[in-house]
Order: sequence, then C-alpha cells, then structure tokens
Amino acid sequence: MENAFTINQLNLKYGEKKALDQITMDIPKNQITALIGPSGCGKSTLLRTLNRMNDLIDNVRIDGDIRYEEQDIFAKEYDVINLRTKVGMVFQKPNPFPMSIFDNIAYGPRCQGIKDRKVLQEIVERSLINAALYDEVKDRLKESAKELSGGQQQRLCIARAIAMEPDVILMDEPTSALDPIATAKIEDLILELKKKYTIVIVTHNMQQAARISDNTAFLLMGELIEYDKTDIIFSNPKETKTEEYITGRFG
Amino acid sequence: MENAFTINQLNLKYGEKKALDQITMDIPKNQITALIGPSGCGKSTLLRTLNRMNDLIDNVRIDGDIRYEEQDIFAKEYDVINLRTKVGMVFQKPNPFPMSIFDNIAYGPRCQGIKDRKVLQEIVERSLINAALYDEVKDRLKESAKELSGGQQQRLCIARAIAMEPDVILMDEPTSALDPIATAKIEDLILELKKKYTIVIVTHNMQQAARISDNTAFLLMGELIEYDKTDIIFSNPKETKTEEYITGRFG
Amino acid sequence: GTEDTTTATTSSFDQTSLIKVYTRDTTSGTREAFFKGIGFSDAVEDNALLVSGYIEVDGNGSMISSVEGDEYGIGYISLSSLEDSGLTGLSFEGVEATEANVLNDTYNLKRPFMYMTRSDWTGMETEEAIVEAFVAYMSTVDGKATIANNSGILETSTSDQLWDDIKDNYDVCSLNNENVTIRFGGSTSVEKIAKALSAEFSAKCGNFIADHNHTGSGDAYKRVQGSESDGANYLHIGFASRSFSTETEVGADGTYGQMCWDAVVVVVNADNNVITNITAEQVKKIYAGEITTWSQLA
Amino acid sequence: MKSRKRFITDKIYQSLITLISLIGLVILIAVFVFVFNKGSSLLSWDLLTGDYYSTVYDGYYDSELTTNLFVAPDDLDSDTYFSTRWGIALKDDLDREGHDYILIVYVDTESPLANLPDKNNEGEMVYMASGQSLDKIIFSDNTIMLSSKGAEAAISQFESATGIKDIMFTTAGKGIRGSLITTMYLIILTLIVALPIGILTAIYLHEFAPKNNKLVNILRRMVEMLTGVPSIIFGLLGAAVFIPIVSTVTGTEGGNLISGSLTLAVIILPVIISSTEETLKTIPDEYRQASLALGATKSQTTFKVILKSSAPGILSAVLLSIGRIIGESAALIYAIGTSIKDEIIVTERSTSLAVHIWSVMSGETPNFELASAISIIILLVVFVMNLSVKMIVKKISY
Amino acid sequence: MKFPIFKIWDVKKKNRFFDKLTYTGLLIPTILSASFVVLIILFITERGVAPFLPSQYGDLSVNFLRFMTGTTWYISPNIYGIFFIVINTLYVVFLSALLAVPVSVFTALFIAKMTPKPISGFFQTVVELLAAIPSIVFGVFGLGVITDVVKKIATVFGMQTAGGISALSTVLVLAIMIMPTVTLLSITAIKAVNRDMENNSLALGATKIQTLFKVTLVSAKSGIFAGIILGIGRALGEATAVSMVAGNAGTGPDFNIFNTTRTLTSTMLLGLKETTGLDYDIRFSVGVVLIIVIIVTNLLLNAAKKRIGKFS
Ligand SMILES: Nc1ncnc2c1ncn2[C@@H]1O[C@H](COP(=O)(O)OP(=O)(O)OP(=O)(O)O)[C@@H](O)[C@H]1O
Ligand SMILES: Nc1ncnc2c1ncn2[C@@H]1O[C@H](COP(=O)(O)OP(=O)(O)OP(=O)(O)O)[C@@H](O)[C@H]1O
Ligand SMILES: [Mg+2]
Ligand SMILES: [Mg+2]
Repeated sequence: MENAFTINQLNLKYGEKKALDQITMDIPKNQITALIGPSGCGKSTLLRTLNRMNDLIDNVRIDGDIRYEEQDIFAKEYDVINLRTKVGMVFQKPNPFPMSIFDNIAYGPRCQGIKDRKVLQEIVERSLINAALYDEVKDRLKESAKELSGGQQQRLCIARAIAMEPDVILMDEPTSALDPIATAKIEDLILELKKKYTIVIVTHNMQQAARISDNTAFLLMGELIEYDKTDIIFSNPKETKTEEYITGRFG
Repeated sequence: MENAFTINQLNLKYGEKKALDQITMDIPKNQITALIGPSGCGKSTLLRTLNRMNDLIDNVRIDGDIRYEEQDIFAKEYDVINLRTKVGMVFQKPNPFPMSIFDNIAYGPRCQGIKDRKVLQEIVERSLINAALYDEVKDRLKESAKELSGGQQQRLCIARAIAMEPDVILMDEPTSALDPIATAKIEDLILELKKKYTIVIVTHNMQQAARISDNTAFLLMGELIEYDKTDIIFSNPKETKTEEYITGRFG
Repeated sequence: GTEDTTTATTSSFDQTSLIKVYTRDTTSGTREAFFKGIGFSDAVEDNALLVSGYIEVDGNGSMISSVEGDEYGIGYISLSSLEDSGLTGLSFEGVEATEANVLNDTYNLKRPFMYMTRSDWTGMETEEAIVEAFVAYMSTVDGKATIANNSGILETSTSDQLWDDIKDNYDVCSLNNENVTIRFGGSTSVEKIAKALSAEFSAKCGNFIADHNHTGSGDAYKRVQGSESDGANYLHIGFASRSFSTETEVGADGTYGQMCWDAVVVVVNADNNVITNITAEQVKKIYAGEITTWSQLA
Repeated sequence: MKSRKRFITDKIYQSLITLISLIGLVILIAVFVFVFNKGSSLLSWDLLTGDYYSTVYDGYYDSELTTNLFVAPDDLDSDTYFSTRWGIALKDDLDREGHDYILIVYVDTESPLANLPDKNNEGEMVYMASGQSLDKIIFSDNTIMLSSKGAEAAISQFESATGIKDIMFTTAGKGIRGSLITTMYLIILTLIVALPIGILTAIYLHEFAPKNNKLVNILRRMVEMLTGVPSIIFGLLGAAVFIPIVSTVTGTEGGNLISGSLTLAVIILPVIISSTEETLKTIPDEYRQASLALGATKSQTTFKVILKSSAPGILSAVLLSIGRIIGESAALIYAIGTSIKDEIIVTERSTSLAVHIWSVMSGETPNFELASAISIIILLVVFVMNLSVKMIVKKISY
Repeated sequence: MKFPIFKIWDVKKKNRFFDKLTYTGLLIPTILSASFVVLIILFITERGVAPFLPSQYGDLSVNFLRFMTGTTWYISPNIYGIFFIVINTLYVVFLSALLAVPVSVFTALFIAKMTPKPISGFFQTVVELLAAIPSIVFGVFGLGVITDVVKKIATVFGMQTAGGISALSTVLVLAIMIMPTVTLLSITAIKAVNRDMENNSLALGATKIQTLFKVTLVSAKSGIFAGIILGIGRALGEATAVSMVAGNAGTGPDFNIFNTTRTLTSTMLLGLKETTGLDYDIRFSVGVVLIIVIIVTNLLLNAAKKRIGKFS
C-alpha cells in the first residue's frame, strides 16, 4: 500500500512548549485517517504540519522529517505553495471568503493564474457537484457565500478545497460547529471523497472516527500512543490509555 | 411534584417568522430538563423566553403564557430584573467580563447592592467551590478571567450564575465549545447542581441529554413534538419523528 | 451687541468697571502706528510695559469683533473699517478722525500704505512693463480715485494727470496681455485697495491676470526683493501697511513708494457713554495701566 | 424593597445620561443652527456657481446728451435714486463680502449708458445693465463719482453731468465656484496620493512586517507621531519642501493644487494608516489561513481576500479624510496660498473653501455671514459624501 | 477525473516573483510614511534652534533657560518666556477634556445604546458632519455665542471678563471641537462590545444601566481612551479657533478661568505672517516645544491606556 505521507521522528515546539514528541507514522493514500485524543494533545498541530500551515506561527521549531510523495517537505528548496495546492485543508469553523459563492470556489484556481471564464465555470460546477452542494446553490452562485447555512458553508469550503484538485484533504474537526443533519451530509461526502483523495481528519467525536475512518491515531500530550486500523483501535486497542479514552463516557 | 415553570399555549414570532408554535409544557423543580431538536427548531428561543431575555430583541411578539412560581411572567407589573436574578443563565460560548475572576463572580451580587467586602468574598468562594473551580483559581482571584482556559471560563460563568443564588439555571449548549475533558467536568457539575437548582439545558448532544437529564423535550420547527421522562424518550418514544431523530446515526 | 441693542444697554454701563485693553500683536503695523502716535514707542515691541490683563488680537477684524463684544473695552482699528464696525471712534487730542484731518496733519495717528516692486526682472520683461504702468496708474486721477474709493487717504491735486493723458507712454497696455500673470501680495490691510486697482487696471492694460496672495506686510519686501524673491511665492509687486524697515527691508532705489495714508482710530464699544475724545496722555496711561477704570475718565 | 430602590437609581442614571448627552447634542446642533442662521441669507445658486472676480467694463460717452427726460419705472423702492437725464436707477447695497457698493437697479433701454463705446477696444461696446455694480466715473469736467460716496450723491452728479470720460462698472462677482472646484480637486488628488501609500503602509505593518521587530516598531511610532503634529507645521513643511519640488517638476511657480494635495496627503496619512490597520485587525485570521491553505501566496491572500474584506473600513477612513481635507485651513494657507481663482489649473494657485473662509474672516472687516454661507456648503458637500460612502459600504459588504 | 490545467509553471513563477516583490515593495511606502515625521522634525528644529544660537543672532540670541522658564512673552528685543504658555496650554486642554469626555461618552452611549435606530442614525450623522467643520467656524461660533455666555456667567460670579474672551471660552470652544472626535470613536468602541457579554450581565439580573456602566463601558474603555487621546491631540494642536477667543495674555501662568490665556498654538499663529527675523524663528521654537508637549502627552496617555486596558 502506498503512502501519501511518511512522518519520521517529528518534534515540534511552540517556543518552549513541546507540542509534538517523536511522532512516527505513515499516512496511506486514498484512505481516511482519523486523529483523536483529548484537547490540547496536538492533533491540530500535527495536521497543520502536513501542509506546513505552522510556518505562519511565530516561534515554531520543528525537527524530524515528513515526506510527501517521497520528498522532504521541510527541505529548503521545497515549494510550500505547491505543497498547499496538493494538500488542501478544511477548518473547524466554516470560513468562506466574503465574496460570492462562485468567487469563493474560483479563488484557488484564479490564484494559479486561470482566467478563462469557461474553464472557471466548469471547475466551480464540478467542485460543487463533488461537494454535494450544487443542487442547493446552482441558482445563486452570484450571491454572497455568507448567506448560506453553516452546513452549506462547510461544504462550500470543501468544494473550495476540491477545486484545487488536491491529492490530500486535511480536515480539522470539520463538523464540530454543525448540527447533526449537516454533519450527516458532510460525513457522507467524506466517504464519497475517499475514492479520489487521501483524507486526514481530526475529530473529537469518537463515533465519527469509528464510522468513517480506515485508520485511527490516538495522541496524548504530543505523543502518538497508538496507531492502527480503526476497527482494531476501537475494538481491541493495545494500549490501556487508548482503551481508557475510547471507553470514556464521552461520545 | 412541583413545577418551576408552567408554559401554556406559547407562541413566539420574530417579525413574520414563527419560531415557537403552541408550546405547552411544565418544567418540574429540582430536575434537569433537556431541550433537543435539530438546529433552528427553537430550543434557544424557548430557553430565552423563560427569563425574558427575548425582550432585548426587536420585533419579537409573544402570546400565550408562562408562569414562574405561579406568577405570569409576562404580566405588566412583573419585575423582570427580579425574574432574572431567580432564573440564571449560562450561554454557549463562555464569555467572562473583562475583569478579574473575583469581580466577575461578585458582579451579580454587587448589582444587587451588596458592597460588604467580606460578604462578597464569601459569596465568591462558595460559588467557585460549588462550580468546582475553586482549587484551580484560588490563588489568582485578582487575575483577568480572560486568561482562563475555555472549560474554566465556562465553569466561571456557571459560578457567576450560582453567585446570584438562583432557583433555576438555564443552559444553552454549555459544553459545545469545550473539549471532552472539560465537558465531563461540566456534566459532573450539572448533576451536582441538580440537588439545589432546577436546570433547563439545551444540547445537540443526544448522549449528553440521555446521560444527565430527567426529562427531555423534542422540538421540531417550533413545535413541541414530544416531552417525557428522558428514559422513555430515548428507549420508547411515542412519535416516529422523535424516534427518527434519536436513532439517527448521530451521537 | 450691534447698533440695535445700544439703547437697551446704555444705562447699564458701569463706570466703575475696569477698562479692558485690546492691542494688536507686536508685529502689527497698526500697533506700531498707534503706539508711536500716542508717544509710547517703547510699547511697540514690549508687552511687559502694558497693563496686565491686556488682550492681544490677531488682526483688525478680531479687534473689531472683540471690542464689539466688550462694553468696557478699548482698542484701535484702521479708520477705513470704522464706519462698518459698529464701534465708536474717539477723537484724538480733540481732533476728529477724518480724511481731511489726516491730510492737514492735525490728526496724528496714521500710517502709510507702501508698495515695492521687484528690482530683478530678469526674464520677466512684459511683467516689468505692466508693473511700471501700474505704478504710474496709482498716481493718476483715475488711480487715486480708486484708492480713495477704497478708503485710502491721499491728496489730489489739479496737476494730476488722467490715465488717458499718459497711457501712450506705456505701449504694453495696448497689447493683449491675457496670458500674463502679475503677482500681487503683501499686507492684508492693503488687499482691498490693491484688488480694486488691479481689477480696473487690468481692463485698461490688455486684460492681464492679477493674482493676489496677501499674507502680511512682512512678506512684501521678502517676496519682491528679499529672501523669498526667487522662491515659490515670489511677487511682482508687494504692499506694506507700514514704512519699510530701514534696516532689514531696504529696497533698491525707485522700486518703492507710498500709495496713501491710513488713519488709526481709537475705538470703544458703542455702549460706552463715558468719552468721545481722548488725549495721547490718557491713552498712554490706559495702556500702561495707570488709568484702570472708566470712572477715572468720566 | 431593594428592587424598588434599584429601579429608582436606574431611572435617575438613565435620565442623567439622556440629559447630559442631550446637552451635548444640543450644543452641537447649536453650532449648526448658528451657522445656518448666519449664512442662509447669502446662500444662492449664484454664490455657488458665480465667478469670484467681477468682470470690469470700462466705457465712455462723449456725444451730445439728448435733452429727453427719462421716466422712472414705478416699481422703484424708496431707497433707490433715479436720474431723469441718464435714465438710470441706483441704490446702496452690500456685496457678498459685506462691502458697500452701488447697485445698478435699472437702466432704461434708451439710456445712453445701456450702450457705451468700450474705452479700451476701439469699435466695441459695453452694456450697462441692472444687477451690475457702478464703481467709478470721471465726468467730462474731471469731477469724479466714487461709489463710496453712495447712490444719492452719484445720481446728483449724474444730473449735472454732460459727458463721461471714463465709466467703470462691474458684474457682481464674489462667487465661490473656483474654491469649490479646487476643494474637489484637492479631495481627489489627495486621496490618489494618500490612499495607496496609507493602505500599503498599513498592510505592511499589519500583514507583512515581522512581529516584535524593533525597526518595525520604530517605523510604526514614527507614523503615529505624525498624528500629533499640528497642521500649521505641516503647512510650513509643504511650503519648504513640496512647493519647490512641484515647481521644479512642472515648471510652474509658487504654491499649487499639487503641492497642496501632497501636504494634505501627509496630514491624512496617519488617519488612513491607523483606520486601515484597525480594519485589518478585525478581519478574522480564518480568511488568511483558508487562502494560504489553497496555495495562494501571501500577496495574493492580502490583495485578493484581506484588502477586499477591509474595503468598508477603508471607505470610512476615506470619509474621515475627506472631512479633514475639506476642513483644513492652517496648513493650506502656506502649502497652496490664499489666491482665489475662477479658472482652476492643477499646476497653479487657487484655494479651497476653508481657506476662502479664512480670507473672509481675516480681512479688515470680518464677514461672519459669508463665512457661514461657505460653511453650509462645506457641510452639504460632507453630507453628500457621507451618505454616498455609507451607501457604497452597504453595497460592497458581503 | 482531473482538470487539465495545472501545468502553467510560468504563472507560478510569476506569482512567486510577485510575492517577493511585494515584501520589498511594501517597505517603500512604509518608510516613506515614516520619513515625513523626520522631515518635519528636522525642518522645524533647524529653524527652532536658531534663536538660541549666538552664531545666528549674535548678541540678540535668546537665552534658552529664560525661554524655558519665563513668564512673559516678548519683551523687545529678545526676551521670550514660554514656561507659562506651556502651563496654560495644558491647563486649558485638561479642562476641555474634563468637560468633553463625559459628555462625549454619554452621548456615545446614548446614540449607540439608548435610542432607536433612525434617531441614533440621525444624531450620528450630525456628529460626523461636525467633525468636518473647519475650525475657524468654531472660532466664529466661539466669538459669536460662547463669549457672550461666558460674559454672563462671569457677571453672575461678580467678575469682569474681556467681553467673554477668556480661558473659559477657550476651554468651551476646544471642548466642543473635540466632542465629535471623542464621540465617534466611543460609538465605534461601544458598538464593538460583544452582545453576548451584555446579555450575560442582563441575565445576571443587572439592569440595563448597570450593564452599560459596568460591562459595556468597561469593555469599550480601551477604544474610548483611544478617542480621548486623539481628541486631546487635536485640542493641543488647534490654532485658528483658539487664537480667536483666548485673548493671548502676555504673562502667566494664570489659573483663573475668567482671565485671558495664551496657548502654544495661538502664540505661533499670532502675527506669524507679518514678522521676520528672530521674532519669526522663535515661533518655530514654540513649534518644537509644542511637538514635544504633544509627544510626551501622547506617550503618557498611551501608557495610561495600556494600564486601563489590562483586562480586556
Ligand atoms: N500558536 C500556538 N502557540 C503556542 N502554543 C500553541 C499554539 N497552538 C497550539 N498550542 C499549544 O500546543 C498544544 C497542542 O495544541 P493543538 O491545537 O494541536 O491541540 P488539539 O489536539 O488540536 O486540541 P483541540 O482538540 O482543543 O483542538 C496545546 O497545548 C496548545 O496550547
Ligand atoms: N433574533 C432573531 N431574529 C429573527 N429570527 C431569529 C432570531 N433568533 C432566532 N431566529 C430564528 O428562529 C428560529 C429558532 O431559532 P433558535 O435560535 O431558537 O434555534 P435553535 O434550536 O436554538 O438552533 P441552534 O441549535 O442552531 O442553536 C430559527 O429559524 C432562527 O433563524
Ligand atoms: Mg484542534
Ligand atoms: Mg440555539
């Protein structure tokens, strides 16, 4: 099985505070990998490291390495912008730009220099269809994206990521701000997307992880406690800490 | 069994939009009543009506009546300020005032005209102890409340409500912005508080409702579909709509 | 209070009140003429000699509105603005402030209005010719009439020539000068006269453009021959409401002269019913703080 | 009991706030009322669109005066004087700047004055008409009529005159069109200069500059210090620096619209920088992250997302700046000068409405009325800008 | 299915290049903006220092110590004392802030929180318009209305003012002039306060007024203070209107509000255009002092603001 990412001995510090501690794991292609763990354990940090969004934070120091498609993403000459077009990201809170729905989705391609209106139209439509949003918004592509409901906004953000034709999509608690019905739609969508994309998802929701992911990694205080097939983690974890967390009263 | 609130034929409109439709229900004293339902069904609206926080929104029209301790809270001569001191409220997002921890909790009592430093000290300590926060903050009561973590801030808000010695505490998704560990603490706290207070809680989290509440009301599009003991709602609902919602794949 | 309120408040004038003394700032030509005229030359540039509590104002206009608002005030303004000011002008040493009395030298509070032209006209020959004609125009019957019409005080004589008589000496005026700009400036006190002159002379001299930028007497010399004469704000002709300083403002011979006189008149509020005449001695004592209440003058 | 006491204190405080704020508002509105009260009588379309300089007509009359007597029209006021020999009616009046002048009320169509040979252009004619102002006449006998002597004296001189060597009369003038146009130019030019510099500086300071960098902090401090500089000092800077620079570049001389705009641009720079920075602060980080995560470069993120979202905030900064530009006088007196013009050329002198007011107020006799009338126009301009900016903001904010 | 479009490497290179360009490109306007203050300071100190240099004015040069401590402005030929002017300026500005701040903050509260929308919109527009009125108009208003009022007030106290021209009139004119600025910034700050926080207070049984004072104002104080700082800056730098009603007293300091006063700006403005030589240059020295006063005041106020804003 091919890997999208190979993470090796990754350490990350925010100033003096250690946030990731010797993480070593592979993230397989075209599967859904879930990151779980209590708040502050480093899930988001790990996720953001994969497309180097941590670069934007001051005082971050990283060592160890991450290879994406065999290339060291921390290498000096490595093209971060390019990495980010290949590794898309969806955030916890839906954050459409204050523009029309169309412009939101066309944003990424436009940044890449695509100007042809027809091509853009095609990209936007296909992305919306793939994000299962097309039917709901097809008549109002010119309207502000801010007028959509929360769930629709989040699907819009996914469509926006898809429009870049990435290989990987990173998702940081994509449904935690949504109501159950919207959550269901997004989960369906994620399962659908898995056919084409590698997906890494952070979630607080144990059941969500169990429902949709192929592999699950459990982090605790910056350390990777256990990483395995999802059914093994949830039915038969090797570490007691994992078991304690999974069987905790939280859902 | 005594009731804290008796709601009768309550209708509420925001401008032309009907948000609550003929709600009739009793809320028993010293129990936890949960309001569940999909987003936009009117849970928050109903909750806010109980301490007349809806008064602050323009364009709200209410008919029907709500009795709190036998008195019509919509009556002209009814003292709203007094109602709000008896019926406290905790919001979804923790929002401490930009003051010290001490001042935050002393805020309500001070508004009531209590000035004696000793009395206030006592109130603050008791409230913090009851809100299970005392040990974590006892050494820094003078520091800004904004520096606490999210979960601590939410407990501070609960302590602030408790400081008023209310009879009822209304909570609108008090844990939805928190991580599981903080959530667990708050849930423990709510169960503890039940001994002294009547609690009405809005939640998206079915399992939370099941875990902590005595009664559960299921709302849909402004209507009260079903209202019963929590175990009945979750094990044996009468309405198919309730069942569909409860047994949805969400949790 | 303006004229219409006088009768109502006259009776309320309290003679025991302190006299409030108004003066222009130390750079003012009016101030210089005033203090010199009352024999208190030291006070021209020395505020310390003045009664404490004096009020310093920034122009003729402020002086008028200030004394207009203070029934116990005393100040001095240009005679030309007395009529419209709503203030009472006092006779000085028994002589009324009139044009005739200025010209016959019985009224001694006065100041000259001066002009000065450039001395270096390199590259501006047309402008030079026009300014030369303009200066000539100022002493014709026509020009003097206009100066007088705008409150300048000057003597006319039967020997004055008409512009018609001398215009043939100034060929430049028979040309079309619509593209020539002449830059006037200097004293704001002279602005009104200068504008009236330039407007009508332009009609008589090929419609040159008159550009007026009046910023103060100090700029007259500075911008025609002094430090700013080659700067951005240079002038072709500048005006001053005082004599040019014999030390710092020495213009080239023949480039400057007097246009007319302006009289300074001591003014009090219209409600003041105490005096109509004042002596140099009295004014000096008032400004020096030796006379402090109106009752001392009654 | 307690609740009752609280209710009462509450009401007391409430009335106190209302009272004090109403006092504040009343005072502010009183400024308005004062300005309108003083200025409205002078307000007219003519004032707004008229030339400042009056056109001077210079004519003469050397023919035999016909002995016909003219008849006064019957609608003349009592303070109007009529010459039966010349067929002209005059009256004393005040011009817009508050100076005395003689208003020509009526000129008989048959009057010789209605049709005079032009003194300076042979073969051409000048035409006296009502509404003009009569300035000066030199009669054939070298007696002189001066407008300062009043209409009555003028008429009596007319009655005994036989011919006119030189008669000068003018159009009304004193209009503020030139200053109004200059003000508009100043607004546009100033914003063209200051907006890009200000916005780019704000972007650099907020988006690109390294955090906690000493040098950046110093730059920021220096920009902030600009806010504290009194405008009169900016004016001196304009005169000493911008006027020479512009003069060298354009080859024109003296203060001009461009040097004025540059000076104003420096004045409003801190306003634009700080308001833009404030706006940038309110833009959620999520936009930046979302954009970067889509593979946009930082400059793309800044210019396509951040700048666009901050447009409403920047527009209000523009509004503030316009207010400042319109209201500024102290600096402009030095940086552009006080010459009032009718034809506006950007490389030449002319002056803004505020300086126009200053000139009106600092002359020998201050004229509150005209100053107030111009202020009303300023207020109207600001009001229109205010409304349009608010409308634009509504339109562009998603 | 893939879109056949991302092969445009040159575009990417162009983007990258443009990005680099932006970094350096943006530094230029920033340095330009910052440089003006240097230009100004150099320019006015160059002239402002001249009066003290024997090399420039020989025997006439002004004694710096006497300049800084003096209590009389201008005795010919070279005695200028600025000490009392600084004190008077600070005194007048302090009093005007004392008056303007509560009124402005209450007005802002009233507009932002206590009136229905159309009315508050109207009032806000009024305030916005006033912020754009040329200062000379406030001077005219001061001379036409305020001095009259002050004259009457003084009579009540048995004092005689110079037709109302006095420190008090100056204070009132300045207060009115800075009110729009302070009010507008306060409105912005008050409107920015999180509604949830206010609701929380109400839910705790606080009255609306208690909420406004204890929560809204407390949360907005940092923004309000920024407005006050701006207002005070404007008051310190205001020249035209002040010189019309201050009376320009020649000696001081004087704390009687019914007496005339003199501010740094009115000193600079007075006769600036008529004067030459030493008397001209000394006005730049006043300008230097004024800038220093403004900067120091600003620093102090900003430090105070930091302390006040501690909890927000
Ligand atoms: N920008 C930052 N600067 C300093 N410390 C940070 C920063 N971001 C995160 N941290 C710290 O690093 C640790 C890991 O944070 P991270 O956000 O990755 O946790 P998480 O597992 O995503 O938590 P959550 O479930 O609450 O989102 C935490 O202790 C956090 O406080
Ligand atoms: N201030 C308001 N003005 C107008 N409509 C409102 C307002 N607040 C709520 N509504 C509408 O009333 C309906 C009920 O809203 P409410 O906030 O009570 O729902 P909810 O059940 O609490 O939803 P959620 O789970 O998303 O919090 C919704 O359709 C909402 O859009
Ligand atoms: Mg996280
Ligand atoms: Mg809700």
